[in-house]
Amino acid sequence: MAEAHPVGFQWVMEAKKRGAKVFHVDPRFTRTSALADTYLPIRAGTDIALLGGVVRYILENELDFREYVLAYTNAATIITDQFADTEDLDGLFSGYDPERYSYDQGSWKYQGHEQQRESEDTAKERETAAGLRHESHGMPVAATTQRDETLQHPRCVYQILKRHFSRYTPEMVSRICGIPVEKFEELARAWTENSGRERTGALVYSVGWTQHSVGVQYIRTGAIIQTLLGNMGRPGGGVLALRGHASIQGSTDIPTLFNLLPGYLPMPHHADHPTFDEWVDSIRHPGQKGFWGNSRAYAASLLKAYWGDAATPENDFCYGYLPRMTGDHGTYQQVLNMINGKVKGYFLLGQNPAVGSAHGRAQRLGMANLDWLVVRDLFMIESATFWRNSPEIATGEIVTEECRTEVFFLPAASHVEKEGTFTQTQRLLQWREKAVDPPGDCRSELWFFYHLGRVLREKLAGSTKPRDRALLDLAWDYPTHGPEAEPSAEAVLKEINGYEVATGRPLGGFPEAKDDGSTAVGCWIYSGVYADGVNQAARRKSRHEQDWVAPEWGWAWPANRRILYNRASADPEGRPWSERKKYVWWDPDKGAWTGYDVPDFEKTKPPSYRPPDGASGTEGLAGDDPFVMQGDGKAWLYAPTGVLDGPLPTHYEPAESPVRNPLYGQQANPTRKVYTHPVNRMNPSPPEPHSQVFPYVFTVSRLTEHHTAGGMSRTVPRLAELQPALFVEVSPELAGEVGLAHLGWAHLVSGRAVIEARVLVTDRLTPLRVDGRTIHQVWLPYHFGSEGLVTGDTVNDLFGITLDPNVLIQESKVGTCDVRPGRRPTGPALLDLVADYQRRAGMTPDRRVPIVTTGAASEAHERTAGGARDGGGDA
Amino acid sequence: MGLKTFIQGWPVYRQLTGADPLGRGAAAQSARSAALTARTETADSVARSVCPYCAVGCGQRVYVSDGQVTQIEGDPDSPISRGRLCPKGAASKNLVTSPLRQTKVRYRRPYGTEWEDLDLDVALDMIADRILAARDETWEDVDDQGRPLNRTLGISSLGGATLDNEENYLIKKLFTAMGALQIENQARI
Amino acid sequence: MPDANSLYGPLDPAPDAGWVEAGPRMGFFTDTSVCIGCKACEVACKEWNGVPDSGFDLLGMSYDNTGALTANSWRHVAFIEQPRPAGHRTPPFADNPTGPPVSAESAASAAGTVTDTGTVPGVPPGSPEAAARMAAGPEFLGMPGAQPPGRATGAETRSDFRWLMMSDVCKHCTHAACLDVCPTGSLFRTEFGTVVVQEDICNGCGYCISACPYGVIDQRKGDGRAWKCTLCYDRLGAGKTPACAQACPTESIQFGPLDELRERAAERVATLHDRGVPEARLYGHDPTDGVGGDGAFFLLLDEPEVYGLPPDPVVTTRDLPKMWKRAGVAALAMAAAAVAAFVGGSS
Amino acid sequence: MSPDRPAVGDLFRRFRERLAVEGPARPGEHGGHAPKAGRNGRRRGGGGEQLNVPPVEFTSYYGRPILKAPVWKWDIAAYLFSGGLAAGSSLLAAGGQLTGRPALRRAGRVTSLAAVSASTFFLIHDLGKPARFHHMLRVAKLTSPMSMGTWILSAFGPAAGVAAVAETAPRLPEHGLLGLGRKLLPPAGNAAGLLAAVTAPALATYTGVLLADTAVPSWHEAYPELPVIFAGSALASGAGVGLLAAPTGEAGPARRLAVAGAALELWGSHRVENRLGLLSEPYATGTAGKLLRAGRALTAAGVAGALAGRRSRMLSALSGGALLAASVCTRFGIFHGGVASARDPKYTVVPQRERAQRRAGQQPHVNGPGAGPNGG
Repeated sequence: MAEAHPVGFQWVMEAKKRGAKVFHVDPRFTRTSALADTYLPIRAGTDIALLGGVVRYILENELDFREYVLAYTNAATIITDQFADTEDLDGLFSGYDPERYSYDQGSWKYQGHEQQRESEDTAKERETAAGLRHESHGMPVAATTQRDETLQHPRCVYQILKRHFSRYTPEMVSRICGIPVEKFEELARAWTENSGRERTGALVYSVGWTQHSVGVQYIRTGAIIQTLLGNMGRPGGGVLALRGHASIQGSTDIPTLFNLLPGYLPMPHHADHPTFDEWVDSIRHPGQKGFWGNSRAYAASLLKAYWGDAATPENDFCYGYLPRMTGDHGTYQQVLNMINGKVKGYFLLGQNPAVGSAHGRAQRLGMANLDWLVVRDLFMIESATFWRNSPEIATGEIVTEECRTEVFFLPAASHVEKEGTFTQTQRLLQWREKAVDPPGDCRSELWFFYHLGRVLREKLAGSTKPRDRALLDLAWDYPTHGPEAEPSAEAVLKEINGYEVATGRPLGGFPEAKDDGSTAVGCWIYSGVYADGVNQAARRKSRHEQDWVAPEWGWAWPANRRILYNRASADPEGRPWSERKKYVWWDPDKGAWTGYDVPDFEKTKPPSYRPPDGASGTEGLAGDDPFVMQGDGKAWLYAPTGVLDGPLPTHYEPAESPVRNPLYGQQANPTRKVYTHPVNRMNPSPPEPHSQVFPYVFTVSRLTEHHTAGGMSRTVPRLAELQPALFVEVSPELAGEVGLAHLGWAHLVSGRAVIEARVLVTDRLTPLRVDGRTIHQVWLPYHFGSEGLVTGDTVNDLFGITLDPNVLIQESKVGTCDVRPGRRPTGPALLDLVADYQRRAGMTPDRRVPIVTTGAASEAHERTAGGARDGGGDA
Repeated sequence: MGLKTFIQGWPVYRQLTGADPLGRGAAAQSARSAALTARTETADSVARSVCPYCAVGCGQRVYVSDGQVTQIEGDPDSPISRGRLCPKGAASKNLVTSPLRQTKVRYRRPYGTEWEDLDLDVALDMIADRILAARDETWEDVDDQGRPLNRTLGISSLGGATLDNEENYLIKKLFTAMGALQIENQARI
Repeated sequence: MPDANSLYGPLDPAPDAGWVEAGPRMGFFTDTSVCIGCKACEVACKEWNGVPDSGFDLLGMSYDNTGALTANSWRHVAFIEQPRPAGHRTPPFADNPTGPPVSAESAASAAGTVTDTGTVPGVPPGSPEAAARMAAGPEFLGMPGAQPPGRATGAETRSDFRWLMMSDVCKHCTHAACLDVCPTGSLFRTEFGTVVVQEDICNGCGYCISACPYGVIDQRKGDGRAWKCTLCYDRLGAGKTPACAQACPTESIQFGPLDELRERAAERVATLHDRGVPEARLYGHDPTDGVGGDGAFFLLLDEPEVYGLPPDPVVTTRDLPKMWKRAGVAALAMAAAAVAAFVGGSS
Repeated sequence: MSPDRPAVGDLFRRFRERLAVEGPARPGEHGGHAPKAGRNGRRRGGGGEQLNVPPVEFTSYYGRPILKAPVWKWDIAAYLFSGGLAAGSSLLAAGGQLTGRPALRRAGRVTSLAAVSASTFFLIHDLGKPARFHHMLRVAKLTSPMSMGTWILSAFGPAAGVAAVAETAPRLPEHGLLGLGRKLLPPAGNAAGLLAAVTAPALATYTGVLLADTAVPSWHEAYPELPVIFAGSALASGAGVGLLAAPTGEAGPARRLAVAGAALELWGSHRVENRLGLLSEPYATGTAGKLLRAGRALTAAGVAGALAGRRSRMLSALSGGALLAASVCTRFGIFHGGVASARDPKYTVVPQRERAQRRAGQQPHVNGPGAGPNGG
C-alpha cells in the first residue's frame, strides 16, 4: 500500500500512531513491509489457504462476533442435502460437469429453494463474466429461508463452513503458503482480538488479488472473515480494494465492458434475453427482496437516455437495438480473434496492452494482424509503435514492410485540459475543473467520440438499413462550446444522473426513476450526483469545515453513502454496537435512522419492521436486514448461487505452479477459463510431468515511482530518473543457486517468452519452505517497455492467458519460469531458446492442459440437483 | 540610478550603516530576493482537480499563468489526501508538460515504415469510414436460430480506466448503438 | 552588533543577521521512523524549484537512484537494507529457509556505481568496505573481520531485517559555514533563519562547497553556480509550506517553527523508546552542537554515518579567529624575516 | 531446477569466494557503471606504508564521500603560488629599494606585478561565472577569507602595479609630458612599493586561512601551520627571484630570505605531515605525498645552493629556480592533500567519531542498532 498508494497509506500510519497493529502479507518485502509491525512472506497464489486458515481459527475457537453473525449473515441458513463439499469430492463441489468444466449450482441451494433455477448454465455465465454483475448486488434467492438459530444443524452454513475449512490448520497453511506456524498464529490472534463490539479490523488488498485464476474467491474469503468478525458496514472495518487507476471504479460503474451496461445492468444474451421483459426479469427476479426490485425502471430509463424520443413503452424502449452476447467477447478472446484475423479495427483509449496486458507477444501479434488501429494517448506508447519497435521486430515475427495494420495515433487531452468526473476507489465521484486548453491536436475522449458519432450519423443519414436505426435514433445532441466544439461534460453528467423527460428536471436519486418512459437515467446508481441541478461531484467544502466523514466533498454512489451496508454498524435493535464505533443508528424519537453517514437503509423503516408474507422488493426487507442489495438481506458466508467456482472458497494452486496442491487432488481451479491456442502454451504444473523445467515462481507488481504500463511515468523525466531500469529482485539464496551478481544481468524464461533484467540481490526476498521443498520466488516491476525515456523488456510477456471464471480477469500475478545468468539471446536465437524449453517441458502445440486432476469428477457430476439440467434456457 | 542610491544599494554600505555588520543577512539580500514571491500567488487562475494516476483520488490544485500550467500541488482541503501527493502525483505538471508529449496526429499507412502527418478532421473522417466498412463486412443480424444479434464482432476497443465517467458513458453509448460489442477496459485486466 | 555567539554556540541567527523584527525561526523535522521512501519530496522539490534531472542510471543502492544531495537533487531519499532487528517488530524472515545475508555484498557492489548528475562533484563512487559495513549483517562475508564491534553475531541464517529510509536535505545550520565563507553575499540568512543561495549573485567561486560540513551544496555543470535547498524561500514568503513537506504523505517531513518541532521531536523519541525502538535518536536538534543546531534536523534509527551524515560536524568558522591570529603571527614573522634579511649582515 | 546445475549452494559459495578475492565492486561489466578503482579505504599509494597507519574501520552511506570535494581546479593551487610569489618578491623589491639594491628592486617589482596579474587571472578563471567576478566587491566579510583576500588583493595589486611601472622611468624621454612622468614616477613607485610591501605579508598568509577555513579535514586541522608554510614558501619564492635576477653582489639578502623561508616552510610541512594523525595521511600519500617530498628536496637543494653559491652566479640562479619549483610543489602538495582527505569518507567519519567518543567520556563506541538509545 505504501508502495502503490502512498497517500492512502497516510491513514494506516494514523491508525498505527493510535496503536493499531499492521500486518503485511506479500511475496516480497516492500516499502509497506518496512513500516508494518509484522511482515509475512507468502508464496504467490496461496492467499486463500492463509485466509482459510484464519476462518478455521475463528470457527474452531468460536471467536466470531456471534450476535452479528446470527442477525446479519446467512450462518444459520440451512443448505439442501444435495450439496457435497470439496471435503467429500477431493477438491470439487457437487454439480461439476467434467465436459464443460463448470458447475450446475442446483445442489448448492438453500433448503427449500432447490426448484428455483434462474440460470444454472454456469458455463454460459462464465463466458459472459456474469460475476461482474454482482459488483453492486448479490445473485437472487427467495426471501424466506430455513434457519437454525442455534447453528447446530449439520447442514446450516455455519457447520458447513466449519467442516469445509477444517483442513486449513496452521500446519497446512505453513505447508501451502510457506508461512511459519507462529507467524500465522500471530496474525490470526491479532485479527480476532481486534474485532468485535468495541473494535474493528480492516482488510486492505491491492487489485493484484483479482489477477488470479481464483481471484473472486480470494476476495470472498476475505469477506467471510470480515463478516464472521463483524467488521462489515462498520467504521474502521470492511474489505478495501486499492484500485490502481484514477477512474477504474467508474469504468465498471459506467462500464466500457462487453457484458455490462451502465449501473451493472447486464448486456443482453441472445438466448436468455430475447425480449425486454425477460431481460428485465432476469435482473429483477420477481419475488426477490431488496433494491433490485425496481430494475425495470432502471432499465427503461437507461434505454430512454440512449434513444430518447425513439424509445417508447410500445417498442420496449428500443430494446431491440441492443447488440447481443453469444459467449465470451472479452479482451483476451478478442486478441486471439485478432491473431486469427477475425477483427478488423481496434481502438486503444489510454491503454497500452502491448505492455500492460498478459502475454504481450500475443497482444502485439494480434495488433499486427488488424486492418486498422486507433491509438489515443498522451504519449507515443508501445502499442502504437509495435510495427517498428517491438521484440517481434527483432525476432522477425513482425516485419514492418509486411505488416498491413493501418495506425492512427491521436493525441489525447490530459486531466487538466478537460473537465469531468473520476470515481475513486471508494466510489467517490470528484469533478475536475479544466485548467487549460489542450495543445495542438490533443482532444478529450468526449470530443473524439461525440464528433465521431456526429460524423457517423452524417454519413448514414438517409440510410434505410435497419442496422443503422440504432445510430440514427441515438439521442446525440449534446451542447458544445469553444472553438473546438468541445461537448459539455456537465450535460453528459446530467444525463447520467437522469432527468424527467417532460420537464428536464434532474432526478434527486434512483428511487425517482420510472419504468414508463417518463424518466431518462444514464446510470441509475449515479442518480443524485446532479440532484437539484447542482453538480454534487464538484463540491469542495474543506475538510476543516466538516466532520470526519466529510459528506460534502464530492459525491459517493449510491446516494452519497460513504460506507455501504452501514445499517450493520448498529445492532438489530438499531443501537450502536458500541460508543467507540457508533456510525449510523435508529433514533426512536425522530422515528428515523440517523448518524454520521447517509444511512444505507430506508430512512424511516424501524428495526422492528417485519415484512408481510409474500412481500418482495424493498418491503421484503426486515428492519434488521442490513445487506439491502442481497436477495435475503443477509451477508453471505456461503453463496448458494452466483459464484461460478463454488459456494465457498477453496485453495487451488495457480494455473502455473511448481507445487502439487497439498490440499486436494484437484490441482487448480476446475472452472478456470483456458484458451487452447498455439501462442498460448501454459507451463506444465504437477501432476503433469516436466514442471521442474520452470522451477521458480515469479510475481510482478508496481513500484511507487512508476504507473502500470509506464505510459504516464517512463515518459516523465521526474519519475523516469527515480527508477531508470528494469530489474529483478532475487534472494541471496537464489543468487547463489543460479550464480547471479548484484547489478549483473539475468534472463527469465517461460513457455512464451524470454526477458532480461538487471539483478538486485537483496535480503528483502526469501526462499520459502513449501510442502517440504524450498521454493524460490523472484519479483519484477511490470512498468517497462521499448518506448519512453527509460526502457526495458516487458515482463508481462512471460505470462500466458488463464482467466478467473467469474470475471474473466487473467492470472498475471503468478507464474513459473527459469532464471539464468547473463543477457538473453537476441533475434531468432531467442525463439530457439523458447522452443528448446517448450520441447523439454513437453509443451507441444496440440497439448491440452489437464483441467480435472482428481478421480472424484464423475462422482461430483452425479451429485447434481437430481441430475436435472436445462440445456441453455431456450425459453 | 543616482550615485546616492547606488551607494546605498551597495551591501558594504549597508553593512557599515545597518544592523548586519558581518554582511551575512539583511545587508547581503539582493533586490531580486527581496522582491521574490511564490508563483502560485501571482497565478491567473487555479483549477480544483484530481490526480490522474491511481484511484486514491488525491485533490490537486492546478495553477495557470499565461495559459500555461505553472504548478500542480496537493489540495490541503481534501479529506482524502490532506494536500499530500505521492511522487507520481507530484510529477503531474511534468506529465502534462513533458517534452515527450504528443500533440500532432500521426498516421502510419499499411506497410508503411514511417509516421506521416495527418489532419485531425481527415483522420476522424477516415476512421468513420473504416468503422462503417468493418461494420458492413462483419455485421450479424441474427443467430442460426433467427434470434437477433444486432452486432459486429469486427470492431474492438480497450478503454483506459483513466478516462472520465462522462467519456466512458459516451463511448459505451456510441459503440453500443453501432452494434460494437467488444468494448473492454482496464477493469478486465 | 554581532552576538558573542555569532560564530559558535547557541544563537537565534536571523536577528544576528540584521533582521530586526524577524519572526520565529522556521525549519524541518524529518522523522525517518515513518518515512516510506516514496520520493514524493524529491519530485515535489524539483517541480517547484525547476531543478534539472540528475541522471538516469541504476545505482543499485537499494531503491536509491539519486545517490546524494547535489545541485540537481535538493532532497535525497536514502535507502539502507540491513539484516538487523527493527525495534519491537517480529523478525520478517524468522523460520524461513534462509542463508547468510547479502546486504553487505550488495551495498559493496553498489559503492562502485556512478551516474552523471550534471553537477560537480556530484555522486562519486565510494569505499566498498565502508558500504559493506553500513549494511553489515550478522555474518559479514567478502571482507572478513571488517566489522565494527557489536555487529558480528556469526549467525548462519538471517531472520531479522530492516529497511531504513531517510529523506536528506540541507541542514540550514545555525552557524552555516557555506554562508560565512561566501565572498559575494550570495548565500545569506533569511528572515526565517534559513540559508539561501541568491542565484542572481552567485559567481560560482565554489568556496561554500568546500566549507559545508554535510556535503550538501554542489556546483551545477554548465551553469557554474552553487545550488541547494532554499527551504522554499519564495513559498515561505507567501505563508506556504515548502513543497517537499506539503507533499510528504506520512508527515515524515514536518515543517514549522523550530522550537515547536524540537518539542514534537523529543516527544516522538520518547514514544518510540516506550514502544521498544531504543535505536531512535535525534540528529542536529541540539543548539549546543558543533553547528549550533540544524534548522533541518532528523530522527534516525542508526548511526548518522550509516545515512551518509557526519557523526559530529563542527562549523569551520568556529576556529576562524584563531586562524586569523595564526595568519597574523605568520605575517609578522614574514615581515621580520624580510627586515632581518636586509639589515642583518652585509654584501 | 535444471539437471545441468551444481548442487544448491555451490555457486553461492563460489560467488562469495570470487567476491572476497576480487573485492565486491564489479558492476563495471554490466550497465557501464565502471567502478573507480584505487580509492578504496585500505589501499594506500607509494610512500604511505612507511607511515603504518593501521586500517581504520568506519561506515558510510554506500561508502560514498560525506563531504563534497573542493571543486577548485589547478588554478587555485597555482594562485596559492603566484600570490605568494607576488608577496615575496614585493618584499624583496622594497628591501632592495630601501637598501639601494636596484637589481633586486627591479626584479622584485616586475615579478610582483607579473605574479599578482597571474593571480587575478587564476582567481577569475576558476569562477563558475567569471563575468560576475566583480560580485566579490559587493560585501566585505570578515568571516570569509576569500572576501578579505579580495580586498587585500585590491590594495596590493594597484600598488604593485605602480611600483613596477615606475621602473620604466629611466627609459622615458627627458622632456615633455612623459618627462614629467620620468620625474614623478620614481617617488610614486617608491611609495607604492612600500605600500605593496606592507600588504604583502597579509597577501601571503591569508591563503593559509582560505584553505583552513573549510570542512576539508586535512586543511582545517592544519590551520595553525598553513599560514606559516605559505609565509615561508612565499619568502623562499621571493628569494628565488632575487637569486635568479640579482648579481651575486646584491644577492645576500635573498640568500638569507631563502634560509628563513625554507626554515618556516620545512617546519610547517613537517608538522602537518606528522601532527595530525590520520589526517596527516593524505599529505604523505598519493600525489600530495610525492609533491611535498619533492618540495622538501628542492627547498633543501635551493638553500644549500644559495649558501654555497655566493661566488657563482650560475649556482645562485639554479638554486633560485629550485626554490621557486619547491614553492610550486609545496602549494600543489598541500592542495591535493586536502582534496584527497575530502574524497575519502574515513577522514570525515573517524576523527569526528573519536571526538564524539572523547566527549561522551570514553564510552566504547557500539555501532549499529539494537544496542541502546546511544549505541544504535
